[in-house]
Formats: sequence, C-alpha cells, structure tokens
Amino acid sequence: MSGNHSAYNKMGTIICALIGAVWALPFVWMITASLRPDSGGADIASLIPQWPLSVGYFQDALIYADWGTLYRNTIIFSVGILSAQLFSITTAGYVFAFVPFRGRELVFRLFLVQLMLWPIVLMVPNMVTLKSLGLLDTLLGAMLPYMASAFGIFMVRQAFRSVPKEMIEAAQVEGANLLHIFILVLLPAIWPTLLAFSIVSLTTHWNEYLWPLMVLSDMDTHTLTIGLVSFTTSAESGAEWGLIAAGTLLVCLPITLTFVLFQKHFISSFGFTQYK
Amino acid sequence: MSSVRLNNVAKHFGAAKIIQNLSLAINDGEFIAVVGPSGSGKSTVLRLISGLEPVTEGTIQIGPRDVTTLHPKKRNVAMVFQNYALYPHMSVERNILFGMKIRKESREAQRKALSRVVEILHLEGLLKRKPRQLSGGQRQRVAMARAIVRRPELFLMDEPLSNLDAKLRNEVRLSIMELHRKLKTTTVYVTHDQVEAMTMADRIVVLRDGIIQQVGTPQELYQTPANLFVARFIGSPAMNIIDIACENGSLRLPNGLKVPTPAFVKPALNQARTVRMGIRPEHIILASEGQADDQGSGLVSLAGTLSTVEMLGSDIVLHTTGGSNGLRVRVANHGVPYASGDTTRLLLDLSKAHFFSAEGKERLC
Amino acid sequence: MSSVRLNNVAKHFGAAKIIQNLSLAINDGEFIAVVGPSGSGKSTVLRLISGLEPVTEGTIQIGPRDVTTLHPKKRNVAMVFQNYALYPHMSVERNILFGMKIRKESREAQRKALSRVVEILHLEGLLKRKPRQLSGGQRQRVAMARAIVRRPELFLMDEPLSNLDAKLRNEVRLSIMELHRKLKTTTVYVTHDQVEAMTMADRIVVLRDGIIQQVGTPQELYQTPANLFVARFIGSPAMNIIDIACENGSLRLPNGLKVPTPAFVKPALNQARTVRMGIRPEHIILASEGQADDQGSGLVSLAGTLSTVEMLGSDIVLHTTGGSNGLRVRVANHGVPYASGDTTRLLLDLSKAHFFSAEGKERLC
Amino acid sequence: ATRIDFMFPSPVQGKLAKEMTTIVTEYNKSQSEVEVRGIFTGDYDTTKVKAEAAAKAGNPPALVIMMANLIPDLAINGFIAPIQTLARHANVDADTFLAEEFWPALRQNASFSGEAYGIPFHNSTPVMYYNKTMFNKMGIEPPTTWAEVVEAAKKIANPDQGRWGIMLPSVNTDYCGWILSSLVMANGGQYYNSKYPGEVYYTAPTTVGAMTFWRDLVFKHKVMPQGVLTPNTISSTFFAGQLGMAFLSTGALGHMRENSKDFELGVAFMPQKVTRGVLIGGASLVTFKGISEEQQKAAWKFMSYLTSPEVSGRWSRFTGYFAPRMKAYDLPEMKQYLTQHPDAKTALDQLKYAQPWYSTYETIAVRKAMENNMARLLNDPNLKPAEAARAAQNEADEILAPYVEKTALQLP
Amino acid sequence: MLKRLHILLLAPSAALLFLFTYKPFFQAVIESMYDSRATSSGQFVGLANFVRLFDDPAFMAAVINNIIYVVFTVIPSLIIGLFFALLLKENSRANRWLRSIFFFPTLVPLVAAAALWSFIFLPGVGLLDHYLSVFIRSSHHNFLGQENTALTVLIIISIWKYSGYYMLFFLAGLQSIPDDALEAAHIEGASPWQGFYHVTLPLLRPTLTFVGTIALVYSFTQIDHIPAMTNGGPGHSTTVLLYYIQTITMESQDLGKAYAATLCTVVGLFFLTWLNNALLDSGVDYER
Ligand SMILES: Nc1ncnc2c1ncn2[C@@H]1O[C@H](COP(=O)(O)OP(=O)(O)OP(=O)(O)O)[C@@H](O)[C@H]1O
Ligand SMILES: Nc1ncnc2c1ncn2[C@@H]1O[C@H](COP(=O)(O)OP(=O)(O)OP(=O)(O)O)[C@@H](O)[C@H]1O
Ligand SMILES: [Mg+2]
Ligand SMILES: [Mg+2]
Repeated sequence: MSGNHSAYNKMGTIICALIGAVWALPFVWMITASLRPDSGGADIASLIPQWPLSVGYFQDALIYADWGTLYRNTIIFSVGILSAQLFSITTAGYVFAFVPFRGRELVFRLFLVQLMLWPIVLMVPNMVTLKSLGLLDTLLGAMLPYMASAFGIFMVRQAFRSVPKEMIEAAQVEGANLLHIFILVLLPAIWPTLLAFSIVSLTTHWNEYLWPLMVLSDMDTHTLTIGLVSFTTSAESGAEWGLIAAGTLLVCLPITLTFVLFQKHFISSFGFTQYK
Repeated sequence: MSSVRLNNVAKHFGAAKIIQNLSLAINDGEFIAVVGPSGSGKSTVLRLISGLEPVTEGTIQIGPRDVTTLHPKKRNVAMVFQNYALYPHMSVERNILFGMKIRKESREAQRKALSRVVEILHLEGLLKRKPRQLSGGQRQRVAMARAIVRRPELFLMDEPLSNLDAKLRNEVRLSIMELHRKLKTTTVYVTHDQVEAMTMADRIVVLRDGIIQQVGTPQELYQTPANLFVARFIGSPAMNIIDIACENGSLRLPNGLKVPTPAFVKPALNQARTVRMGIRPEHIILASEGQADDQGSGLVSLAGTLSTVEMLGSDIVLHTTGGSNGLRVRVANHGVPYASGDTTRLLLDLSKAHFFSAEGKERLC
Repeated sequence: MSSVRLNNVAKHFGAAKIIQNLSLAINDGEFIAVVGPSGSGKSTVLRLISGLEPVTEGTIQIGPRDVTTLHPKKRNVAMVFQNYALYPHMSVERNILFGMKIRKESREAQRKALSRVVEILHLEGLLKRKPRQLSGGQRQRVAMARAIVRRPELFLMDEPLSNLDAKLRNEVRLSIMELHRKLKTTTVYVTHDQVEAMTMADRIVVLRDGIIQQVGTPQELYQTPANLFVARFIGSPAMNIIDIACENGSLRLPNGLKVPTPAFVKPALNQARTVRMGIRPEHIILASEGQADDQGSGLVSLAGTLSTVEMLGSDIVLHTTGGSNGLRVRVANHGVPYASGDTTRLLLDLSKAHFFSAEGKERLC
Repeated sequence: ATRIDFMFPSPVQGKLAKEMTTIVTEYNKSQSEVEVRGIFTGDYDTTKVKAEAAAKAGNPPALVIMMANLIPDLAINGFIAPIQTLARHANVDADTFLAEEFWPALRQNASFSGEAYGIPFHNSTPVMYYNKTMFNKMGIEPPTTWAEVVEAAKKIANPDQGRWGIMLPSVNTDYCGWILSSLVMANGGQYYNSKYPGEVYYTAPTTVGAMTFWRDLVFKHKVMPQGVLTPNTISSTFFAGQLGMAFLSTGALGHMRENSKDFELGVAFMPQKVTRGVLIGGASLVTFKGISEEQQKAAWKFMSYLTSPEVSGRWSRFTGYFAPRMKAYDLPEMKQYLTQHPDAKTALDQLKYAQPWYSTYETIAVRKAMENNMARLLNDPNLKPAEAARAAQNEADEILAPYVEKTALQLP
Repeated sequence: MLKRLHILLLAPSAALLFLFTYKPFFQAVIESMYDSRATSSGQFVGLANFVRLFDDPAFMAAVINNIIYVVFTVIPSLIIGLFFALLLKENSRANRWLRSIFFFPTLVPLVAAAALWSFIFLPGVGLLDHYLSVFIRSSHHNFLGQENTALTVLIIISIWKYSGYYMLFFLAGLQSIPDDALEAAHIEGASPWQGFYHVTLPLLRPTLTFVGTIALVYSFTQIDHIPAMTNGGPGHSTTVLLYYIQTITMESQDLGKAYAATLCTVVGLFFLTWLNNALLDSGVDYER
C-alpha cells in the first residue's frame, strides 16, 4: 500500500514506537544492570544507569570462561547447521512444492513430524546413534540431527508455492534448466523467506543449550550457552543480576551486533520499497 | 529458424475444450499472425507450441523434431508473454540478459545484443530499474527486449505491442519487420491490431473458439474472407452485413428494393434462397448529386439518414438509418462537415460485395 | 459526477521528476482522454487522482472537496488498472461485486448490476472462474466490469481495452460511450488508441514527460496541434514533417523546389528563417495525370518513387523516396495495385499544412 | 595414560567451574598415569541426566559429582557401582575409608544398603542469615527458637512498605524440601525412613507442625509474602534491605557476604524447636558402572586426590561449602581461614546437629510431592496443612508403591 | 531421470530425518509399552503406562495448563505479530528500527530471557514492582510465586519473545502479495480494515498456515523458561505437557510413562496442526 496513507503509516509507526518502548524494557534493563557496579541494593531495578559505569561484571564474565573457544565453537555449530540446512531445505522444499509424485502429501506430513518431536525426548536414542556413528562428542555429531529441518522445508515450500507461475515459465522458455531456475529465479524470489529462516536458525542454534551440553563433553567443543550457564546458575545462592545481564549480553552480543550492523539489509528485505 | 507443424492438436482444461483438432503448418522463416476474439485460444496456441502447456491430443513438430513432449527449455523458442512475466527481483538489464547469461554467452555478445535491443525499444535509462518501477508500456518493451535479444529458432509473441502508443508501436513494428527480414526467424505473432496483422504477417490465422476459421495472406483474408465470421472480424470498422433474399434472378434487400442479380454473382447464388451479403464501409460511397445507379454493373443506391458521425481524425465513420438501416460508411476526412440528421444517398458497389450462406459458415462468392 | 482540478501537481519518485507542475481542470461530466508516449506519466496522473500515490506538490480537488491527502476509499472513484489488479483469490463474480459488497448494497442491486455489466462485457460463463483461469482479454474485461458496476463520482480508466480485439473493443467502446451519455460520470481515460481518444473524448490531454502539451477537443488537436510533438503524436500514420526555409516571400523545400508563400500563411511566417511544415498523409494526393500544381492556392506537386507499400486493409500507406523523400501518403484501398518502385507525383495541399517554429515548440499557423 | 571422564556441575557459581577446571588441569600435569577429562555439566539436574544418558549411550563417566541424595536412586537403578570397585585396586576398604575420614553426618548419604556408593565432596547445611544492622536498629536479638523467630519477624515486617520479617525458599528445586525437613527435625520428627528408601512421614504430626509453622508465617503472622519464594527473590529482597531473616544454604555465604553492602550480614544457627536440627546437603563423588578396570584404577587415584585434605580444604575455602574430609580442618590454611571468616564456622559448628539428607526410591518425585503441596499451602489461605500433608503423602505413596511391593511387602 | 534427481534431492533430508526422528520415534512408541522402572526390570506392560498416565492428576493438570497456554500464547502473538508486520511494512528508517526492536527478543535465548523476566517480576525489588512503587504506590507482587498469576507471566514472556519472530514471517509473506490488489480494494472503497480482511488476509493464508503451525508447535515445545522460572510450580500451576515429560525423563526412570505422554502429546499436536491446516489452508490459491 502506498499513497496518501502516509498519515496512517505515521500513526502506525507512532503506535509501534510506544509498544516498542515497552518491548525494549528488558534490554534496557539488561544493559544498565550489566554496567552497574553491584547488583545488590535497592535501586537495582532502576533503568537509569548508575555513574560511573562499571565493566566489572563483564570482566568477571570474561574470566569465567574461555570465550574464544566458546565463540568459535558456537559459530561453527550454528553456521555449519545453517549452511547444511539451506541446502537441504531449499532442495526438499522445491520437490515438495513443484514435483508431483504419488504420496507427496503423505511424505510431506511425515517430514513435519520432526517439528513436533523435541530433542529431550529423543535424546538418548540419538546419542546412541551418534555413538554408533562415532560422532558422539564431536561438533559435527551435535550438528547432524539439525541438518534436516522440517521447519525450513515447510517454510520454503510455502514460499515457493506463492512464486508466480509465469516467472518460472518465462525462464523455461528462455532455456533455463532446473538449476538455473532454482538459483536464479526461485531462490531470489523467496529471498526474504530464506533470510527469515537463516536468522531464526542461526539464533536458535546459537542459543541451543541442552543438546550440545549432552553430546559435547570435551571442554574445547563447548558452545557459548554452556559457558553462560556455568556462571549464571545459582541453585543454592541468589542471582547476581549484573553478572547474568553481562553474561547474557556477551552471549547475544555477536549475533545482536551483526544484526544491528546489517539491520538495514536484513530488515529492509522484509519491507516494501517506498516506490512500488 | 524452423518450420512448425501442429497436427490435430487439442487442449482441454478439465471439461473445457479450449483448442479442438487444430492443424497448422508454418513454413520455415514465415511470419504468422494469429488473430481472434478474446478468449479464442490464441495464447493457448502459443503456450502449446512453447511447451508450457502439454497438449491433450495431437503432436507438435518444430523443424524436423517432434517436440510434443519436449521440455520448454529444449525447444529453443523465445516468447513475449501477454502479461510480460518479468522477473521482479532482477533489474531490467538482468531481465533482458537472463537467457543469454544462462547460455553462457560472452560478455561482449551480451553487451552488443543489449545495446541493440535497447535502441530498438527505447529502453535507454531504464536498465538499472526494477520492473515495478516501470510504466506499463515500458514493462512490455522489456518483455519484448527479452525475447528479441536472443536468436531462437522460433519467436512467439503474444500481443507484444498492445500497451504502446501509436507512434512507438509503429516504430517497433517496423523494427520487428526489419529484424524478421534480416534473420528470417519463424515467428508466431498474436495481435489484436489489424494494422500489425495486415502489415507484418506473411499469413494470418483466424481463430474462433479454438477452431481455425481461415489461414491466408492478409490480402486473401481481406478480399476473400472464408466465412461471415472472418469477414466481420477483419477490417475496421467491421463489414456491413445485409440479409438478402434471392428471388428468381433478382436480389431483394431488406427494405424491399429489388435489384437484378449481377451476372458475376449469379452462378454462386442460384441455389440459395437467402444469402448474407457483406460490404465493407470503405466500399460504400456517398453518392454525389446526380450520380446514378448502375444496377447491371452492380452499383446500387440506397437513401438514408446519418445517425452518428464518428470523427477518427483522418477518417470519418458514418452510421446511417433509414433505407440503408445500420450501414456504416467510411469516408476520408476532407473537411466536409457531416452532421447527424443529414439525409444522404449511399452507393453500394456490389462487385466489391461478399456473399455468404445464410448461416454464414460458407463463402458463396 | 464531479469536476476535478489538479493544481500545480508534481510527483517525484526519488530524484526522478515524473510529473511537473501539472494543472488541469476537468468539468463535471466531461470525458477526458489522456494520451502520450509510453512512460509519459499517464498512469501516474490517474494514480494521483485516485490517491494511490501521494502528490509531491500541489493540490487535487474532486468536486468541491480538496482531496489531496484523502484516503483513496474516501474519494469514491472507480479505476481500471493497466495491469488489471484483479483479486487473485476471488472468482470473477466476487471480483466484480467486491466494491458493492463493501458498500453493503442489496443483493438485488448487486444481481442487477452484475447482469448488466456481464452483458456489456460478454462475461457470460466466466463468473465462477478465478482470474488465473482467464485469458488476457477476459481479465481486462473483468477489470472493466469491476469499475463500471459501480456508480462512482469519477471513472479512471487506464487503457481498459488494450487487450481486446477490434470488434469487441468497438462494441465495448460504444457501450462506454452509451453509459457516459446516460450517467454523465466524469471520466479520465488513458488510451493509446487514437480511435478511442478521438471518438470518445470531449477533450484530449496530450502528455509528454509529465508535462501537458495540449488540451483540446479531438478536432482541435487534429486540426490545430499546438506543437510539433502533438502534431506527430496525433494521427496515424504520423504527420509528415518537412524542414522549410523561408526566403523573402517564398518557401524552399529541402529538395530545392521554391514555392511562393501562400497568402494565408504569410503573416505567421514572415519573421521566421526556417520553419517546419507538417502535412498529414491523408492530405497528400497522388496526382492523376495532368492534374496541375496551383501554387497560389497552395497546391504543390513533388515527384517521388514508392519505396514501401503497406496494405492496411481498407487503406494503403505509401512510403516514398526521391524528391518527396520520406513522405508517407495514405490512400483508400480501391483495389488499385501499387508496387514499390513505381514513380508517382504527389500533390501537397499547403492549405491543410501546419507550420511550426524551427525547434517545434510552437505552432505558427 | 588412562583416560577417564569426570563430570562436574556448577551448583553455586561460574567461578566454580573455572576452579574445578584448574584443579583438573593441575592434576593432569602433576602425574602422567591418569588423564582426566573434566566435563562441565550444568546444574545438578542436568548432571544427572547427562551422566545417565552417557551411560545409556555406552559412554559411562568414571566419576561424577552427584547430588548426594540421589545415590540410592542411582544404585537401585543400577547406574552406579559401589566405591569398593575402585578402592579395591588400591587395597583400600571403601567403607572404612568413608567411616573414618568423613564427618559422621555425611556417611549415611554416601551409602546404600550399608555399602559406600559415594564419597562426599562438598556439603552444606541451611543457616539463618539476618540483617544485623536492622536487628541492631530495632533492638532485636537474633532469634534462636521458632517463637523468637515469629516475634522478631513481626517486629520487622511491614508489608505496606514491602518489608518482610522472614523468607523461606519454597521452590520445588529441592530447596523447599530441604528446609522443610530441617524444620521437621527441629520439631523433633523424622521426615523419612532413613533405613528404608520406601517410606516418608509426610503426615506425621511433626511434619504437619513444621508445615503449619511455615504457613502461619504467611497467613497468620503475615511476616512472609504469600506464594512461592525463590532464593533469587529472597536474596534480592535481602540485599535491598527489605528483609530481616532468611533460611538459606551455607553455600550461599560468599554471595551473601559480597552483596550485603548497605548493612551488616549476620549468620546464625537455624532456630530450634524441640531440638536443633539441620539437614546435610551437597554432593558426593560416584562412579558409574561399565568402565574398564584400568579406568577404575585411574578413577580411584583421581578420587583420592580430589578428596585429599588439601584439595578438599582448598575447595571449601573457595566455595564456602564445608569440607567433608575431617582432616582438612587440621591444615594450617584452613585454621587461618576460619579465624578470618568466623561466619564460615557457623556451618561447621552446626554440623554437630546435622542429620542425613532424605533420600528414597525416586527421590526427586517423592520430594516434589511434598514441595508442590507446600506451594499450594503457601498460596491458598484456606488450605489446611493437614490436607496438604495428606495429599503429599498420597502422591508419594503412589510413587513408592512398586518399590514397596517389591521389597518391604515381598515376604517369603 | 528427472524423477531420480528429485528423489536424490530428498534423500539427505530423509536420511537424517530417519536417523534422528523416525527411528527414535519408533523406539519411543515401543518403549511406551514397557515398564522401565527399576522395580519391574523392563517388562512389557501393554497400555498400562497410558493408564497410569491418565490416572496422574499432574498429567491432567498439564493438559489443561497446556491448553490455556496454547490458546493464550498462539492467538495473541499471531495477532500482534501480524499487527506489527502490517504497521511496519513500509521501509522507513523508523520502521526498520522498530522491527529490530520487536525482533530482538528472538535473539535472546529463552533461558536468558527467563532470567531477565524473573528479575522484572521479582517481588518488591524487581523492575515492575520498583516502577509501580515509584509511580503508583508501594507494591509487592509475587507474580511468579502465586498460582493465579504464574502462568500469565509465562504467557506474557512467550508473547514477548515470539511476536516479533512471527512478524518477520508475516513481513516476508506480505511481500509476495501483489500490492495492486490491495490498491484496487482501496479504490473500491474498502477501508484499511476491509482491505486487510478481504484481500491481504486471504492472500496471506499460506503464510498464516505456516506461522500458525509453527506457533502451535512452539507453544508446545519452547518452554525453557518454565524450568528456569517456576519449575512447573507453584503446585502444578505452570506444568505443561512438555515440562511434565521433561521432568519424568530427567528425574525418574519412568521412561515408559514419559514416552506414553510424548505419544499423547504428539498425537494432540498433530491433530491441532491438522486442524490449523484444514482451517487455513483449504482452498488457498497458491498459483498466481
Ligand atoms: N517506482 C518508480 N520509480 C521510478 N520511476 C518510476 C516509478 N514508477 C514509474 N516510474 C516512471 O514514471 C514514468 C511515468 O510512468 P507511468 O506509469 O505514469 O507512465 P505511462 O504514461 O502510464 O506509460 P505507459 O503508457 O507505458 O503505461 C515512467 O517513465 C516510469 O518509468
Ligand atoms: N486454467 C484454465 N482453466 C479453464 N479455462 C481456461 C484456463 N486458461 C484459459 N482458459 C480459457 O481458455 C480460453 C482461451 O484462452 P487464451 O488465453 O488462449 O485466449 P486468448 O485467445 O489468448 O484471449 P485474449 O485475447 O483475451 O488473450 C479462454 O476462454 C480462457 O477462459
Ligand atoms: Mg491471450
Ligand atoms: Mg501506464
């Protein structure tokens, strides 16, 4: 929609800005709290930063874990999964969207079962499988079960289906083979969807905890969240809010930074250019 | 370039029989125009030839190859889609060069080809835009450019100029003709524009409800339409049709006027009881004072009143009532002021008339 | 029905200034045709009036209301989009009735209105289909139906008939005119079809690069084009343009021929050094043997050779070379066989000619 | 060198994981026969899950720091092996080792069916923390009995200003059960049958009494907020100076000390009723079945190192837990530490009154049966403690039934 | 030949799914018919586990809680996500920032989010009570500790976390809708709401089906904040199905019962997604 709804749009923006302020509260607090000199005291809840800012909690957090290794492993883990997924979901999504074969719907539904089964329930059998593959305790092993994603296949199929047929036809007539159509026409056409999936997959696996904890025993294969938990658990004492905030920030930071840096590119591919 | 043969082709969409038993042989290098009313199956024919739509029955050959079940990409045709079908995410330039790119043609060749079509279609300055930033006519030109940038065996064009203004259309039309003269690429061209069909085509195919009505050169179609449908469809304003009763040796017009059957039509009409006569608006003359009938040589005059006067610029179309009820007459715009309500006398040149059987299915002469 | 006023309207897309300082007053009940080359901003003007595009500068009034910032739904206009913009998920029937349904008009009214437009646009049997099951022309007719089923204050139609065949287009055109006669709804009609513009419009607006070139009745535009652009744009085949040098009292044609300046053009030309003369193809006659010049009254003859012969059915367009280099001549198709290479003599009627300033910006007479 | 897997959780704070890694690295460097792979396993619960999962996947860990009251459960389910399987390689008798070297109160939790299945590693008891500054200001003495607790709390509490007299953690992560059973003991009762893992005494008058005491703090005396309280809530309120007393673990000592900024922290014994009673908490080292002889040998070596007085003392000083190995307190460093931190001594002194941690068949579920009903009791002013106790007992009995049938009721 | 290629394309996914989904799933089906407790030495018990399951009041509480949780997370977060998407679909700078803000919660692990929110809802000293005290009056709400509010808090967190996430998919979906149809609707007098209801929404149905399914699945599976914040308590008031299953799996050896509960949940979820698809996907025009 374009046109004289700019007034409407402005109003929408203002409404969203108000809601956005509420939405952002936890973050604002997280940042102020992480920069506070101590997390006790009555005004810990205040959103106003306490001067002078202190990086004490970050220092603590940095000492508690081997962040270099943790970051490296997390990047391998999440980016590796994403790369494999991008391949598997686009190809499978293509088949489910465009290739008719007997029982397609059934096979598709069967694929979807994966969405509904959660790792914790299947953990032991999966570890047994990994063990028999000799992949227990390796990053690759930890990544393997995620490399096929019903979620992604579903999403890509749905997106492919709404690509106008004529575009594919035009390409066919121009002599494009399957690969051409796939790479040059279909993938760009569902680019926002792929991007959405990528962000989601990346963050999900970046933030994954239980499964890596279960299958990764070597310290030098540990991922960030395992490190985070190592200093934010507090079963018998009380929470060090500042430390939790700092740690959480450190875990989310790279992905958040990437996101903010490329915000314009990421997020604008989900929007309509002004001139349409 | 290749010849194309459609052998008893049929296409059904579910229960709807869109194309029925269609056979057509297109010669190597020929330029064929396909015309017909909206929904008559023109686009479908192109889609069948290109392979985008599988045929329900029959076979299709391009050159020596039977391509009936061949994938579109292997048919080596270029097509202009009626609704353009541009790639929304690619710039105009990439849209145009897509086909060459996937054929891995050299950059140099691409550059050259691009600059050639850009010139023909006046796409200067639009190359970096996305399709949604273009006007309707610009989009259509991009679609056209995308087709003619390549050198396929066969061009399929579905109303490629419908959204262009007369001047540009004329230019592009001439460029296409030029191109065709140079390359001699077999072309199937769907159009609603009679001028295009008449001037560009070696032969015209008239389609109606998925059935071919006539195939012939523009002259043939204009001069000897095979049936009433073709007669009325070709030419604008459409041919006047008059129901006529044949009564031993003379023809009776609906207003009662009787004229002796001219000798040259006698043999064809002598069996018929009633016939339908067609006469083109440009073959009716406004009789000047004193100009007389010559019923023997087929000049018949009718009195009438002008009901509507349509100024078309260079021409004027007059609609008449009265004895000449419903006839349309086309005269050149020489500045003579016609007004509705004027009475006039029309001279019909029966030697230029066409006679069809009562149901209109058949040409008598 | 309402009048429409555009006051100094401008529209920019980013840096591109698509419409510049456009002012136009459309009277209540008027039928305005907008013509212009592809990309000249015709659709944009409609979108500005409808409110789909916010204006960059200026104001728009519909009737007494200033609608410049009003939401489209409050402007009560009906629009036929150039690309149809049908609702892909609704059947043809629901597409057509959507607007009435939203206005909660009675079922009865809907039924009636539907059957009326279905008849006008020959949509029988298509009502249950989805848009993607329609041919191009059928889609366009649905788009048209969707607009005329309602009774808005203003019709905006963007090339609504471009994909229809001549016969149907003619019919629909007459129906629209009929409708307009009955309802007198103000209409802005974009078209590339000169016949439509000439026959339907009360006034025609000629647009070029977002700037109005001329506004006038069809006759005015045809007979007294305001500048060279309009002269060449209106009329098909386009007007012939000849560069002429004015030398004390006489005109020198490019081929060297000198003719005395006819009296009736003298006052206008006496300042100019060079002028550009335009003469329409229909105002050039093929001189029959012995027919003479009459330079005083402005009849000039030129010798030439036919280069191309274009058969248009009812007409023939002749392109010439030689002394009359590049002139187009239009003659009626009376069956005379012209062939390229024939030599001929052309009679130009200077009294029908148009004279423009050297840069073509201005009409001299 | 023989490789063994050693899983350790981080029950208190991240520092611990780091320190444990250091200990493991130092050990690996100090000798070449054993190579210990230290595996951080999150909190106590995930440690259990991970160890079990690894065992089921065919990768049993050699040593695990496991919540001490899970030992019977793990033993019954056949995951862990008696310590003797390790000790025999060094010709040591595990039971004697346990009996002679460790605080008596810890022994029972390390054994099952009279056999040592674990070696205590670090332990804690609940203590009472209080805001000394506040007490001084109001002229209150730290309470030593339940009655005094109520009295002091009433003086302090002012719900309108968000100030509370006392808070007891009631989350169902073991904390609630731990504190409640301490209260039951103070009330002179038995929370469970320490000789037989198939019985709990949830409906015993002493238990109901403890529950009533707790409930009354909320609904009758209104000195404690309604609903479940987490240690986070309690410590945060405490640090904000809005809380008089809290019953929390000695394991939280360091944290409490560090964050009590605006006032002075007081640490005292858990108040008594009939007796002083506190419960031992903490973790023991266990060994999983299915490791090789070599690994068993290596595991014993590493275990000996970890439980040596030096390491045990070091760990205690670092964490705030008390060291289970008695000899640790004979070391000069330890003596010095205790003089420096007299409040750390409170935990140690309390050990005299400490009793074993409850542990039954399906410990967690049985524990939760009570904890969830406590939560209801603290939420619902109309629920009678006896009803909640009854419900808890029924749930627990249901869980215990199959075991009871197979053992106590299986008669010749 | 082409067919084979397509099978080849599906093969990697299928193999992985087989290995890590179906195989363990079938094991689970089988296991659900064995008693795995130490007291039974793993004998076949048929449907006894299911019987025990349905006798367990905790399970029943979990079912009810789950229904409440699903209804009150899925519907609001879909609506809010769609609302954001619609309001922010134009690509202005302000909108981009707002989109980022709404999307941020997705970047935070649920466990970490739980920690942040635990603080917000901390009685007395937490963010909410703090500002309530500052602006209104002294406040002490034990939101997470009370049976009647704990689930609400969890629901709020879930909505906060996932609305922005669904917004992203809606934005992507909105992009594939031809604008001109909506323009036509406005011309025809449709208000923004009517345009949305009659044009955007139907054309958005494929996306809606997708997001709906995902939201359903998420509302069952994304519950990391429950163990982190309430442990299913107070009482059973925040025990949902997966948490129930998790606790059994993690805390006891009663796997048979856990698998039985899993199967019941999967069947229920399957039914719900089927319902969702049937409601939203029927008669959708994918081809355009
Ligand atoms: N989003 C846009 N960004 C930049 N330029 C645009 C955009 N939309 C349209 N234009 C340009 O504005 C000019 C006017 O477009 P408009 O669609 O009004 O032309 P038109 O007169 O309707 O042409 P046609 O007859 O081809 O439909 C064109 O040159 C077009 O390229
Ligand atoms: N998918 C479909 N299902 C049913 N009927 C269809 C389908 N596609 C096309 N048709 C019908 O087939 C007929 C021929 O369509 P086609 O597009 O070939 O017409 P056309 O001659 O190109 O018309 P136009 O000049 O209007 O573009 C039309 O009546 C159309 O309604
Ligand atoms: Mg067509
Ligand atoms: Mg346009």
